[in-house]
Amino acid sequence: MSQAPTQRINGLALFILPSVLLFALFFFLPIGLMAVMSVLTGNPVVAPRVAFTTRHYARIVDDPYYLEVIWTTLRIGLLTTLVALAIGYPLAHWMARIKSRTGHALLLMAVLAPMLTGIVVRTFAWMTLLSDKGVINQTLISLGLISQPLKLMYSETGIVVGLVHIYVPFMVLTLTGVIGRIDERLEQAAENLGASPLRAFIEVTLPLSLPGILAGSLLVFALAISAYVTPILLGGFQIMTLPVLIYQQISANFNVGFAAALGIVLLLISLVLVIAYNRALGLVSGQRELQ
Amino acid sequence: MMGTSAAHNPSLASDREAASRQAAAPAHAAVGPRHYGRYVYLAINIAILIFLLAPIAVVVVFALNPTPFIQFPPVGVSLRWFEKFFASRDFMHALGFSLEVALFTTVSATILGASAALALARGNLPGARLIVVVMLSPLMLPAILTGLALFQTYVLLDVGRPTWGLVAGHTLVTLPYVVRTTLAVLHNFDLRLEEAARNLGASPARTFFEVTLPLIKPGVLAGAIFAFIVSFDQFPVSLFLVSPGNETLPVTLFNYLKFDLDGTIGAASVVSIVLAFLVVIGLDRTVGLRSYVKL
Amino acid sequence: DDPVLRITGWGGKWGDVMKAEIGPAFESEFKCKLQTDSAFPYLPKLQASSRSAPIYDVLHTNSNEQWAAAEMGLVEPKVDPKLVPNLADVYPYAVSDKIVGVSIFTSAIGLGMRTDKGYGSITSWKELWDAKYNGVRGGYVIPVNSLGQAFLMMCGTLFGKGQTDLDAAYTALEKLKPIKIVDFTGAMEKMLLSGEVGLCVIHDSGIYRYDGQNQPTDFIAPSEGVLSLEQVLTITPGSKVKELANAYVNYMLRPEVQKRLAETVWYSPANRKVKLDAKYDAKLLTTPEKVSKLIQVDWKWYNERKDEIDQRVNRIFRA
Amino acid sequence: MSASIEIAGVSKIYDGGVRAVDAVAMDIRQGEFFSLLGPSGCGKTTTLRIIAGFETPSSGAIRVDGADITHVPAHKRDMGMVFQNYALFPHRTVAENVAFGLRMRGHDKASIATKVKAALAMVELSGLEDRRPAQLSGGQQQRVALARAIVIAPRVLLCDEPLGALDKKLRQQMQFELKQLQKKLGLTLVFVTHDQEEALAMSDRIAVMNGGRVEQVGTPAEIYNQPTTRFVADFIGDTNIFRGERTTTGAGAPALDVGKGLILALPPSADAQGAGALSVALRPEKIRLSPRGDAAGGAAGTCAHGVVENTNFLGGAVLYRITLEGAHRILVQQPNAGTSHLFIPGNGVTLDWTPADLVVLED
Amino acid sequence: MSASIEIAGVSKIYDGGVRAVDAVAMDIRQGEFFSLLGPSGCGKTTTLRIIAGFETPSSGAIRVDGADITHVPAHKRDMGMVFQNYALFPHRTVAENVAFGLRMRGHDKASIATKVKAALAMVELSGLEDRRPAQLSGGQQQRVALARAIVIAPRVLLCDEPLGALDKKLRQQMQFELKQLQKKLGLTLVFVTHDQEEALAMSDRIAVMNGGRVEQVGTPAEIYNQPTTRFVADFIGDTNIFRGERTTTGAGAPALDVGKGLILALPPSADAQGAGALSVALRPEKIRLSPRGDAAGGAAGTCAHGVVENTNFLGGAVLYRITLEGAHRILVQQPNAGTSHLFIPGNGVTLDWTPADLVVLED
Ligand SMILES: Nc1ncnc2c1ncn2[C@@H]1O[C@H](COP(=O)(O)OP(=O)(O)OP(=O)(O)O)[C@@H](O)[C@H]1O
Ligand SMILES: Nc1ncnc2c1ncn2[C@@H]1O[C@H](COP(=O)(O)OP(=O)(O)OP(=O)(O)O)[C@@H](O)[C@H]1O
Ligand SMILES: [Mg+2]
Ligand SMILES: [Mg+2]
Repeated sequence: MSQAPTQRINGLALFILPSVLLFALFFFLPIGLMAVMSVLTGNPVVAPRVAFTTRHYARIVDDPYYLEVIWTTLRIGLLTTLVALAIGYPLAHWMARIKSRTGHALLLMAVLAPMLTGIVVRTFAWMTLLSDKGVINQTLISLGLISQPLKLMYSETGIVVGLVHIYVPFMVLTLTGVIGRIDERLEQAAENLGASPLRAFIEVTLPLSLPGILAGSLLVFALAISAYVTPILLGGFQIMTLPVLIYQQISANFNVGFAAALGIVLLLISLVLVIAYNRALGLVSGQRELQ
Repeated sequence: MMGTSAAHNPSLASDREAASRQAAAPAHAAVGPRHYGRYVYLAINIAILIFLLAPIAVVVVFALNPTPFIQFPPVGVSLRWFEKFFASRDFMHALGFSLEVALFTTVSATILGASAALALARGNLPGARLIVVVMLSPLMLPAILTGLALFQTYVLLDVGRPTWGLVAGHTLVTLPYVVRTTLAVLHNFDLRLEEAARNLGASPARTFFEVTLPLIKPGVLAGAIFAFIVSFDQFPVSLFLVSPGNETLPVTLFNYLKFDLDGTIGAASVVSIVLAFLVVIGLDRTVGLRSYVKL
Repeated sequence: DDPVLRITGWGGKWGDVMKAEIGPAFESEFKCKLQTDSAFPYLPKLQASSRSAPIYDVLHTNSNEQWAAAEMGLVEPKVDPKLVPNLADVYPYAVSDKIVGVSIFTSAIGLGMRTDKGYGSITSWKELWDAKYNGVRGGYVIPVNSLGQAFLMMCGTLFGKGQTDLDAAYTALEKLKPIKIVDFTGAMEKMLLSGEVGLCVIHDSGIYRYDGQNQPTDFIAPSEGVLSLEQVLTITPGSKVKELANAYVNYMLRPEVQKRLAETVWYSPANRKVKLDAKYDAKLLTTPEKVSKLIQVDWKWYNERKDEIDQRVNRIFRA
Repeated sequence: MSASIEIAGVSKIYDGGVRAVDAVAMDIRQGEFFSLLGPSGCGKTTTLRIIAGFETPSSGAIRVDGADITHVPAHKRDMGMVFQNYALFPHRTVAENVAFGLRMRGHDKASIATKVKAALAMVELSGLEDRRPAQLSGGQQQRVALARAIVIAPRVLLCDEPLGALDKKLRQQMQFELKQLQKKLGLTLVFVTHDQEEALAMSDRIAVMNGGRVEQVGTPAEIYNQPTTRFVADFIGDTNIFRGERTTTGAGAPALDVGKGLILALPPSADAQGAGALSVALRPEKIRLSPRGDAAGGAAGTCAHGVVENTNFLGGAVLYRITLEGAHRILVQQPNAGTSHLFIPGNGVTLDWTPADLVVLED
Repeated sequence: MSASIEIAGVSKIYDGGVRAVDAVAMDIRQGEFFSLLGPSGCGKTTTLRIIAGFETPSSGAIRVDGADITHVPAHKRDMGMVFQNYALFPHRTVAENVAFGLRMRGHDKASIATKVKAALAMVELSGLEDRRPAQLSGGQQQRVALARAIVIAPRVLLCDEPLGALDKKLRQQMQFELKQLQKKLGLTLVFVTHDQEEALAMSDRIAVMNGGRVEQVGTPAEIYNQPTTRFVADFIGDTNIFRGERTTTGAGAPALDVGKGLILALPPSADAQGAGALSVALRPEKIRLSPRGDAAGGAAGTCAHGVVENTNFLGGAVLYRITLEGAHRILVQQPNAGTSHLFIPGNGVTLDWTPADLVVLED
């Protein structure tokens, strides 16, 4: 275990500078620009006559529709994260503990394959599987298990399935590294003290892999709430999320100010959530130093 | 003969060890002590693998199926979409360009991200936890907005749409992966190993490369793999930042698919997968992906 | 150095032909370089760039976006016939008051159907509301797709007092559920081909391009008329190569260019003088009579209400 | 309550082909304090891990009270274990670590608290309940590991060098507590140690291992006084081992000619018959040392003269390395009976011993 | 080559407020074998880590050859260290672990290979070069850690219980090698051990620590024979400590009345003056034991009678717990001079000792 380091800033802190520079130039500056545009009537870069306005934010706050959309977005994000964690963990565990090197490489490929298919193509593949005439429904119908196709697509379920599929590799790979480094003797000690393998897992492996869970779920959550291709294709615009709205605003309504306002709201809410999650996990696990 | 209290004969010990090393291949008992749980465990994992791979199978079928749309059951096998993909100069150019961008992105994101993680985990920076969260922001903002914002900035700075601008944009959206995955393995790192290295005369830099890096490699590597794939697959940011004639593969594919939704994009996916598999195998042979060492 | 003309353009077959033949021919004739941005969406990028130094000289998009662009002063509302002589040969709709710039091609938005499901003969848009298509009905996303927006206006005509009768349109849309909604224009033809939908809103090009492949699909031009989906060119006011830009617009209206592209992607040419091969001529809108069935949407009116409409339909189609 | 353990021809070959345990067969009786003793790397930990169920033997079986448990999962064996590297849960406090096994057994909170408190008091760690393992010294960690294993009062307790990181005082105290506990609960205790004194002092029986094999199993006195193999004699305590040809003393008694002029009278127990080479062991403390020229002298084959070469102060005793006249080197241990009785290097000395203290070894 | 180390009033308070090292001041001389001895948790490891530069002292300074190095980074101190938990690099083979320090010093490949080979041979690990630490037994790991530290021939070698996981035989051999190496290179060696015998046998000087403080610094003989405090007397080896009031024997010699009828003649060195309470120590092996009724008897204050209560077989010696007639309990150690000379519980015995062997303690 790492010991609590002495509390002075040390030279290593300097290593953050390149990233800070990158963020300053390529994130804070651009997003700052967007934030400015979200409180202006037009684009100050191209149109000189713009005025301050709060109408974009007012629009979000005044119309419950947008709050509903925000909630849908977060709900999909949370659900995706939970499911990705639930199915990513066993796989990550297997990968971390598999003995054979070839087996490990094969698993790695299997996990990487979905990431490499390309987001659009992958989603189309899901459409093929989930649609009414898709593989799953047709198989079930031909087996006589159902008579009407299940509504797998154009629903939150469909979106979550699609998102989980895309993002579960992030969960798996993040977790694998962490689980792989947990001393197996700790699990053995737990079993020796009478914990079933499952219990030993819950009592020892799980808490010790919290940093991985944290990292993985934050990645997946962040990705899921900002995804728009999958919700568009699998939700068929029947499920509206903030990114989809933003996409609409940018590409079809050309209302950058409003898109920016939506983006900033999404960002702020997510930041708050993430910080809260961090805290909660830290508290639950008693590992305050968790990052 | 005589002998006083020597320790046990060393040559004897090593002979025995040598002999045992040559001993027959380990006759492994197939069944571990926990077989029931084992089956459940395997079953769950295999189900998950099926979930992960089913859509890939569809894509492969799509790529091999001669009809220009996804059809089940497939009507035949043809390589026409592959031919089309490889024959297209646009696709080939885009593929090359994407690889190039992804490569640069991976390198920059990995270096920047891993050092940032190190600084955050070890630098005793005030507010490190907040910084860590903020560094996740580029992922939480819909990338289309990030892309537009970057585009707007480049216009403002009058730099046009240079390749480095694209790489910078990609680095921005891939950096969080590297930071997170690296942080995750830096947690629980046994600092005494670094102390041992320092004690043996390794400078802090040397210690980092000789001990810290190899041990956090799984995290950094996972981050690098993410960076590469995310950059290679990056679409919304690229959309705004690619310049005419220098389009990345996803942009080209997307534009293609808006008009011709045929097996070519399936073929492109299959090619990407195979390509990445080669990279994975290569990495496994050289760096060894299974690098987390039992402590 | 040769001057550079920065345009936007589609991908797919269109892009192939542009890149392989039509573009290079233009470049050599006018001693310039064509720089085609094919990374959609174009308008936000144009919007972000300065008016005096726009990133495009010629903007090619669908009509509704051109209206938005013109509203924002990003493009010139009209093309000067003096600088574009071929304008004299286009059908009136291509330069009508419903059009900004000039439409160089049009496809007809009507209904697409599976011919193997025994749906019988369909003649009216209203057929789409028949309950027997529940589960196999297809339409476009209204907020982001021109076809969807045009269809919404059609609903007003079909069930209300006219295009602008939004309330009637909303009611009609409400009754259209369940419906499968797609985003890309090209996605619907795949849904139809794979049988995922049986009857859907679609443009003729999306059906005709499978001509000769024995697909069980057909395009229906409903009796109430077809909606027009225009490919519009405009010139940006800040362009530094206006002359070349006009020359390009003029070039795209040339009969031989029109014929080549029309036969590639099954778009109806805007130039009256184009003579297509028989198989294309038979299906595309190549005569004044056929053209007269085209219904043009008042995009200016629509765009003014776009936010309101979007909110409404987003709610209607929420699952 | 406790159980007997039968290790039936168990071998373990690790992945790399290392044969860590080689056809080990031994019976550990119910309620017995059984020690595994042997040099580093001889397979003690591996044997213990096989008993605990963390390694599957490559061949052979483990039986507890006659029932084959070779494939019974670890958590169903009810065997406590103190790991050589402690394996403390880093994310839990000292108290939580100790409470773990009780929680797994579903004890109620109050009884857990009481037992944890008692166990920590026993290992002298009261007051450190809320520390994390990383905040403890090495010896403190080891005691937490010990407390964690004993608090559950398992029917079998496996200890892998459980006291190795403790100072002598504390170790003696823990030995005492462990022994008390074992008696009280009738525990079967399998104890791995590298400390021969500890094994000798505490065990009912000891198995001496070497290179994965068991060399000898016996009571401490048997192991110490009647080692059967050269390895055991050499390994347990300091010893002088001589190898030579059978002969007879001037008096006609059987003796061993170990060369360089040294003849050793064989013990009466030794097989008088038989010829050829033989090894014998003589413990350093069984030899008496007196200043050269002092009385003694002794019978042929029971004494020798030499010069002190080296003195090693061991606290309670002094170990002398003596070169005999014939150039044999021999260890002699004498109690530290005060500075006045010390020999220093260079002193001439006379050694004498009783033939009965010579032990004949199998080779 | 080697260096002297001055530890000047060093304290270390850990984050939780634990005062692990408390105003420790001592000078370690150049080329000296210096041991830190003390109970578990007394601050030995912390002291070593401060010397090595892994902990910044909360106060005080460390000087090497007179130069203040308190804030010199660890890698510039040229001090080898054997960590208590080994801290082997898990991702490197045994050979690579050992080669590490040499590589850092820019040695060429051939010389690294030679040195690594020699170091591994010294710790008896030849043949295991290509294993990973996880594939080694505990003792093997410890030896790799030792080899890794000594192969670089640092000017100062810090060893934190470097032989704790080794069996006695191997430990003695390693002790010998270490001592040889230290002499050859003139190393300054700071050695943490919990094994008093080891400290006594190997050290030039020993510092006995307790609760973060240094109790006594001295040569092994001083520490053993003239402990200055009760803690040291009690901690080093077994001992009998008596506390009583000054008095005189019948013969008029100064003596101590420890109650229950037992009077101890004080050693001539003891301050005859002064009254009041006093503590004295008497080592078990300084007491002679004879069957009750045998000759002896001895002068007043130098003998007592009792009954054997408990016998502890230690291999080379036997430890008796004896209850004196006055109900004092006392430890006596006798050499294991063969079964015939053993006393068993219940035997009546007579004890006698020399007053000079009594040590007067500071409290
Ligand atoms: N990181 C820490 N935080 C708080 N207390 C600590 C920490 N590390 C050690 N301690 C405490 O400091 C004291 C001294 O510890 P140290 O490791 O120096 O002991 P030691 O003499 O080496 O003991 P041992 O022989 O058991 O290894 C102990 O009481 C220990 O509990
Ligand atoms: N995972 C492993 N892979 C290969 N060899 C191993 C492994 N673990 C242990 N060994 C080898 O098996 C042999 C027995 O190891 P074991 O740990 O049982 O020894 P031990 O008797 O406990 O030694 P020590 O007293 O040093 O702890 C050793 O030679 C060791 O190197
Ligand atoms: Mg071991
Ligand atoms: Mg310590």
